[in-house]
Amino acid sequence: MHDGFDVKSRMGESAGAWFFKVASGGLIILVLFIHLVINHLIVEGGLLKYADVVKYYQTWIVPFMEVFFLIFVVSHSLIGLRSVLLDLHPSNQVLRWLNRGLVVIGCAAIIYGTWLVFVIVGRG
Amino acid sequence: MVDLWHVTFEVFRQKDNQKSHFNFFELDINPDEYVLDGIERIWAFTDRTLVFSHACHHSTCGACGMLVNGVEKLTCITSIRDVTRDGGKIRIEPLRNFPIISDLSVDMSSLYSRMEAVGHQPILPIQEEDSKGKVKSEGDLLRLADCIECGLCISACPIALTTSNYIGPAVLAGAQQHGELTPCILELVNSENGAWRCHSAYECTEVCPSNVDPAWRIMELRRKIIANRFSSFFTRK
Amino acid sequence: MDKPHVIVIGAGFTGVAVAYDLAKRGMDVTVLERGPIANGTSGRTHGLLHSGARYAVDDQESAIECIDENTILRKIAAQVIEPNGGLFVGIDDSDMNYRDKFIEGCQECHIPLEEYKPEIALRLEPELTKKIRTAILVPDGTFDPLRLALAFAASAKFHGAKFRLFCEVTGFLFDGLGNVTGVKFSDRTKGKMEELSADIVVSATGSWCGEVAEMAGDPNIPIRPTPGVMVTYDQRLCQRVINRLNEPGDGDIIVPQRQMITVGTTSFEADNLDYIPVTEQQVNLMYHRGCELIPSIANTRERGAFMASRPLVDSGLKGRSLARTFKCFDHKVSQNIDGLVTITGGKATTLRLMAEKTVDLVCQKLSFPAACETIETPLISYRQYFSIPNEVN
Amino acid sequence: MSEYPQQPGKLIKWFDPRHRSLGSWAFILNRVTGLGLTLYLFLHLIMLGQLAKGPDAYDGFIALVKNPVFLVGELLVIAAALIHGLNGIRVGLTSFGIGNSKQKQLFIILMSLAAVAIIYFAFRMFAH
Repeated sequence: MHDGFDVKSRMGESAGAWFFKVASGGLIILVLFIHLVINHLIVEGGLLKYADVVKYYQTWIVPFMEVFFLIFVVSHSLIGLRSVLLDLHPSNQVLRWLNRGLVVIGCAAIIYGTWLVFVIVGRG
Repeated sequence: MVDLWHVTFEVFRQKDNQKSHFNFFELDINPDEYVLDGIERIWAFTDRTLVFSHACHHSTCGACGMLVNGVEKLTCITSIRDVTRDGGKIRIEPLRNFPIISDLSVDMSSLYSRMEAVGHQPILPIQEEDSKGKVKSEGDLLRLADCIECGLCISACPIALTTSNYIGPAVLAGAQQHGELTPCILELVNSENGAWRCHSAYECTEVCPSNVDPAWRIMELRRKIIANRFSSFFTRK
Repeated sequence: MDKPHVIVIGAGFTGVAVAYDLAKRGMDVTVLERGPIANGTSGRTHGLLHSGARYAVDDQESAIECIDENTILRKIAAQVIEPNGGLFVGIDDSDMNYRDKFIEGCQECHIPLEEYKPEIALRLEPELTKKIRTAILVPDGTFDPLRLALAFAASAKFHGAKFRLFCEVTGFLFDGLGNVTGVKFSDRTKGKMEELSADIVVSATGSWCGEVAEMAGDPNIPIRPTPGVMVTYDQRLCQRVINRLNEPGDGDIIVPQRQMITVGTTSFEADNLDYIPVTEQQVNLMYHRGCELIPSIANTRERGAFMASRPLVDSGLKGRSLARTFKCFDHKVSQNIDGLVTITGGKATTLRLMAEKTVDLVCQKLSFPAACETIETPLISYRQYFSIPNEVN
Repeated sequence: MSEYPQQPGKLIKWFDPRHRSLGSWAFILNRVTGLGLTLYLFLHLIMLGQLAKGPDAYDGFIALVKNPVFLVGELLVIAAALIHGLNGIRVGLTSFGIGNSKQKQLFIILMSLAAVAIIYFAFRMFAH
C-alpha cells in the first residue's frame, strides 16, 4: 500500500450505479409527491380502509405506478446501502457475497411487491 | 508593544508507534503570530524532540497542515487570535487519515504518488478555469497551480475516514485540473475508489486553504466521466 | 575501489543540490536533516528566481552567477518555476538617477533587458502605481521553494541518495588526530541516538554552519546570519516580479506566486536563529513599501508574515553590502581538520552551482575522478521524492 | 512508521459532527435517514402482506397503528423521507454542476422546507 493505489477491478462503486441512484432518486421524489397529493388532498382522510385501498387500485394507472415506484425505491435503497457498506472497504470475497445478497433481496422484494399489487387488483 | 496572550498548547505526541499522549506547553505569545510560530517556539525553546512539518511559512508549500482545535488548518496562516483567546488553549493534532511519522508529522507519500498518477499540473497557464469562472487571459504567462498538496481535504473527508483506498478529493481535483481523461487516469478516477465515492459532504472545499474548491472539481470530473462514457458507448462497434 | 560514502548535513537548497550532484557522480550519499525538507531558510524564501539584475550594480560576481543559473534552472526545473520575468520600476528622481547605472550593470553582466514606457508597463501590469516613470523587464521568475528542493531531492534519490529526515546531528566522530570520520545524530522520530561514519562530511547548514563547524572544532567560519521579513497578501496583483529600480533596500520587491503576492524584505542581525519573531513594525514597513509599487495592496487581506535568515558570508562589511556570493570551506586548510567541508552563503538561484563547486572539492579531496553533469539533465518530478523507496542502511 | 489509520471501525466517526461544517450535517442526515428508510421499506413491505390476508386482518392492523406510539413512528418516517428527499435534490443538483457554490444556502433552504412540512404533518396527525 506504499504507493496508495488499488486498481484491482471489481464490482464496486461505478458510474452506472451512481447515475441510476441519482435518476431513481429524482423519480421517487416525483412519484412520492403524486402519491401524497392523492392520498392526503384528493382522498379525504387518507387510504386507511381495506375497501378504499382496493378501490384505489382499480384505476388502471395506479398498479403500474406502484410497481415502478417499488422497483425504484428498492433499487435506490439497496444501491445506497451498498455505497455505505463499500465505504467500509469490504474484501473481494465479502463484496462478492454482498453483491449477490443484495441482488437476491432486491429481486425478492420486487417480486413479492408486484405479486401483492396484483392480488389487491384481483380483489376488486 | 502588543499585549502578549497566555496560551496553553495541547500537543499530540507519539514516537515510534508507542502509545500517544498530549503534552501541555504554556506560552506567552503575541496573538498576531501564527499557530505554526507557536509550535516552532516550543521546539526552539522548550522541547527539541517535537517533530512537525513545515517549510515555506506562507501557504505555498502545504507542509504544515494540522488539526487545530479539531479543524484542519494550514498552521502557517492561522493566527493565534483566530483560534483561541487570552488564557485559552489550542489543541494541536496531526492530520487524520494519514500514517503518523512522529508527533505532528504525517506521511503524505500516497497523496503525492496519486497526484503524480493523475497528472496534476504543478505549473499552468494563468488563464485557468476554477469554480468562480475563468480568470482573464494573460498571453503565454504561467503560474503555479492552486493545489499545494497539503492533504487537508483528505483529512477532513468522511469517506477517507474508513478506507485508505479512496483516492481522495485533492487527487480527483488534480485529475479534473489535468483536463484530459487518458485511459490510465480514467481507470483511476472512474474506479470504485474514484469519483463515485464522494458523498457530497463538502468538507474538502470547506477546509481547502488554497482556492482549489475540490468538491466542485469532483462534480465537474463526474460530468466529464459520464460524458466520456456516453460517447465511448456510442462510438464503440 | 568502493564507492566513497559522503554525509550531507542539511536538506535545504544547498544540501539537496549537493546530494544530487554527489549521487549523480556516483558516490554513496546520506543526507541528514534535523527537520523536514527545506524547513529553515530555504523554505522561507519569497521564491524569487533572480535574474541577477538586483546585484548588477553592486555585486557583479553574484549577478553573473545568478543569470547563468537562472537560465539553467529554467531548463532543468521548469516544473516549479513561473518564468514570467520581472520589472524594475522607477517612480521618483532617485530611481531615475539609478537607471543608467542599472542598465550599464546589467549589460556588463549580460543580463538581457527591455525598457518600457509607463503606458506599456501599465498595460502589462495594470495594478502598478500610476506614478511609474519607467519599467525595465529582466528575466526574473518565481519558484515554489519546497518543490524546488523536492525536485533536487527526488533526483538525488533516483541516483541512490538516502534521506534521513528529523535526524539532528549532535556531534562528530573523530580519528585520533582531530579529523572528522562521521557524525553522531539523534533520530527525533524515535528519540534514539545513532552514529554513521563517512569518508567525508559536507555541512550544508547555511546560517547554522558556524554552530556545526564549532562542533568539529573550527569556531572561525565567517558567517553572518541576516534575517529578513516577508509579508504575503491574498491576491495575485501582478503577473511578473516587481522590483524597485534603486539600490537594494527594505521592501523593494514584490513576488507573485499562485494566487498571492509576497512583499520583501528587510535586513538585520539576530541572536537566536532557531526562532526569530516577526514584529508588527516590520510588517507595517513591508505594507507601506509594497503600496508604493502596487497601491491596491491596501485593499487586500494580509495572509501571512514570516522570517528567514540569509546566510551571508562576512567580508568585514555590514547588512546589504555583505557579498551575496557563496563560499566553500575546506577545514583542512583553515584548521587542519580533514574530512569536513562547509558550503554556505549564496542564494537559492545559485544552488546548483554551489553544489557543483562543493562536489568538485569533495572529488578532489577523495581523488575521485568524476565531472559534474547537472547542467543538462532536467530534474525528475518532485513528487517522485515520495515514490522512490529510501532503503535506510 | 505507523500504518494507515483508516479502519472500518471508524464508521462511528461518520456520525460525529463536532468541528465539522454544514456539509457534514447533510452527509450525516442523509446517511442516517437513508439507512432508516431502507429498514422501514422492508418492514412496510412485510406489513402490507396483511392486505393479502383480506379485509379483517388489514383493518385490524390499521386500528393498531392508530395508537400514538405508531403515530410517532410514522411521523419519523415522514420526517426521514422529507429530509432524505430534499437533501437528495441538493445532491442531485450539485452533482450535475448546479449550485455548487451555493450548496450551503441550498441546504438551509431545503431543510427549512423539510422542517415546515414536518411540523405541518405533525399537527395534522395529532389533531385527529
